[in-house]
Amino acid sequence: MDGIHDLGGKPGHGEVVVEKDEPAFHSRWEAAVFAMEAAGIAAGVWTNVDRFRHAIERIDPIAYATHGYYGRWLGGIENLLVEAGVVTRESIDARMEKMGGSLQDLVASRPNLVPDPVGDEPAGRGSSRVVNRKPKFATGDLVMTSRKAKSGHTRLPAYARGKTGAVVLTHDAWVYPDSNAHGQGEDPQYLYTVQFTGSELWGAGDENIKVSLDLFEPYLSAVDGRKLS
Amino acid sequence: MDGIHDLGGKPGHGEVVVEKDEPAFHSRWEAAVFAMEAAGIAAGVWTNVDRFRHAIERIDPIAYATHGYYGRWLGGIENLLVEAGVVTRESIDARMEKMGGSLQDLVASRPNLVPDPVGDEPAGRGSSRVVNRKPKFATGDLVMTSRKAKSGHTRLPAYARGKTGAVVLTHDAWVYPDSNAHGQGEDPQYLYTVQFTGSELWGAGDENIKVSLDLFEPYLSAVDGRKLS
Amino acid sequence: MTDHDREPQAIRAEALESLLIEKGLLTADAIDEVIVRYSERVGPMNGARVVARAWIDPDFKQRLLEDGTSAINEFSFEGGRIEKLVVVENTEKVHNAVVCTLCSCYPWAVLGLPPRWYKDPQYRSRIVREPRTVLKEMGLDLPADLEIRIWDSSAEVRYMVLPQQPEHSLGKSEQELAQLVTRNSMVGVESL
Amino acid sequence: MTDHDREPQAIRAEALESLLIEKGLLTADAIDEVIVRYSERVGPMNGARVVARAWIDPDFKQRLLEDGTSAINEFSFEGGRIEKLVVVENTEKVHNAVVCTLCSCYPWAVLGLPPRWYKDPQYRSRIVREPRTVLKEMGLDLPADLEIRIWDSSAEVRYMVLPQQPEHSLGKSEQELAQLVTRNSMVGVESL
Repeated sequence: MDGIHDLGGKPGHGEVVVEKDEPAFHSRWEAAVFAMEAAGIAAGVWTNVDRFRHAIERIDPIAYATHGYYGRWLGGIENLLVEAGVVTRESIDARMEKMGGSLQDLVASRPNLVPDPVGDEPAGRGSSRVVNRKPKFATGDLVMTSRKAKSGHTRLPAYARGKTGAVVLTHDAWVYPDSNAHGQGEDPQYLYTVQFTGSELWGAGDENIKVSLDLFEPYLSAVDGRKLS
Repeated sequence: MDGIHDLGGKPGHGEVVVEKDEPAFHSRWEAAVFAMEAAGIAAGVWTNVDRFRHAIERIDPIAYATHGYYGRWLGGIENLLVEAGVVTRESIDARMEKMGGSLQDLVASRPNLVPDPVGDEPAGRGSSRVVNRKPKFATGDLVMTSRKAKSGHTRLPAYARGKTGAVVLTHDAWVYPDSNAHGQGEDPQYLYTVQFTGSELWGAGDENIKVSLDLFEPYLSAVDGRKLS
Repeated sequence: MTDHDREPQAIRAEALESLLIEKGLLTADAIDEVIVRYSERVGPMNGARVVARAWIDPDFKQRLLEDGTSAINEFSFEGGRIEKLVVVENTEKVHNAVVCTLCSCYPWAVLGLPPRWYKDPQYRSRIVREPRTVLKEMGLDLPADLEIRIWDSSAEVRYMVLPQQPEHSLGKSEQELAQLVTRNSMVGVESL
Repeated sequence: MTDHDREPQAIRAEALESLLIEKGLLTADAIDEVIVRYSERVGPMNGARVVARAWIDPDFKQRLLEDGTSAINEFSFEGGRIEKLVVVENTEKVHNAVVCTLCSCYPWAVLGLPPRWYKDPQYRSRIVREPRTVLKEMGLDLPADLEIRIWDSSAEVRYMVLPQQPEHSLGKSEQELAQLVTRNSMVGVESL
């Protein structure tokens, strides 16, 4: 999804701000949001991390940019809880007003009116799965990434679309986020770490920069069967 | 530039909020910012609208999303005034604090340390220019837009990159924003209104939607010399 | 006009204003003039006059659709100069709407300053992707077989929509008709 | 821990917390447990122990670089499970740094919760495009001929940097060495 979360290479964000002696949580509510995520998983409200990540991507873009990390989580959790029918938007609004909050404040969540199907239970622990086919690529292969923008969840960032790189690490088949996030099944796919030169990604510039990403097989196509020189 | 200003088709922005009986300006400061733009042009601080638009695109992305239209203008104007050496960032900061403002507030401007060259005076009024060559395309021609993301100012939005459309209107040669915004000359280019189907831009969907954009000749390449059927 | 004292951009704008006034680059009069011009003299009433004349004068309408820039010179409008105006006509088969996804280009000389929603991310992001839904949310529910054409103002060409004349208004005078024409109908988010 | 009472997200979080507690989906104890776990038990000290051992034990270092996931099982760390850990080694010729541009993936089990800057737009947007400049701004000025490798954690693989051992620390004990290793050096934005 070409959302505001897809930040790689986006201009204008200024200098990194480092906080001295940063605590694990800045306020109790941040820890509460952290605990809600685990509680939602434990209660079976959301069944996988891909669905959770996509729920965060779907919050209001201005809230994404301004509410901080746990504010973004809160928006994602609210999306999932409302879509699952565990709480209603109205009940949160009412409770918030009772506690002195103002509904003029930007609310991050944007629950879908027609939520994605819940999907099956995970077929195993973690993301790695055994599949009955061989990987298409091997270490050293040159590959080209897909040019296509997807409207749903994906782990191919915009900055790495339509680019040529080399496979530097191979992995097992893993649950495919593009399917799993939408309750359309795990559809496991082989995963590769693909390395790109900075100039391939950003045009001429510093030749001494490499960027690698972990990319699923469906994102990749072979480049004339060539190997990395 | 793949900045936050390039909003076409970006997800998650929610319903349009219409204000009833909206005044021309909501506060005096909005009109003051409006007047500053004209004053800057009159004083020769910025010489063209392309430079001004790019100055707005270069402000802090979070400010872009949250400071409103005149807040964005203010950031762009501050970029240009500081880059031209008319005022310093420090003098604005000092004045703002004296007037009760807090420097904790997000400041929108992001002046370039090495500003673009000022460029020549405009070669004429407005944007239209006479050039000594013929246009490459005519009404009815099918054209494909460039796939390339530019790092500077451009008027080809991301959603219309790498798409095929038909020329529906032709125009004179106009000052080329991609060059003019950076003080690299007017480099006039023929302009075309190109119409795309919704499904070409967004994938299968409503077949009864057409979107057209005004695109400069360098953004376009011929599609096998084919004409619109 | 209320003062939003808490907007940090307000204070920064005032700080910059006072510096520019000291430098002789800006005057308080210039600011007042902007307010008066766009509150009173330049606004959608200019576009409404154009539309009303097109409704009653078929020759003018033809000139307007063929070359909007020249046609509006038959009026003497003040305000932002329009390099090229293209007027697009709503019909039984086609509905038009205008946007500028990259910034907020708008035909100031005929419609005045754009409303806030035209400049906000919601309209700019969505009208090119899901125009039927956005128009419906804004109160304009168009039949599925009506073609929607969105004009994204990405260079100096400016677009104005010529709305369909409502049947109940047939026979009215040009001046009366102009009263009926709303700004939103000339942007294409309303029918009359 | 201060309470940022004015953050609207704080009040909304508290509203949702109270609703979930009423529904039996959340307990105040679970929240306290999260605070204690990540403030006291899970943090960058885990990663520092891994680095210190790699510095003094060449066989462990080899196992770590070949299969980080198995190698850290030789410790018994609590906290977020790591599906696959890849440890990348800084050398005289290569400097590594880690990011997650799409969200904020981070190796919790070895480094604890990520710092705010790792999750903010500044680092996520810029480190893949202009790493040398960003690292310099953060205090790490690398020679132009040193290759920089950025690892964008876009699936469940997690990355940790094995920093170079500082010369002055040769001969120290594993425990002493672990004290020297900072979180930032294991993300790759600091040298030791």
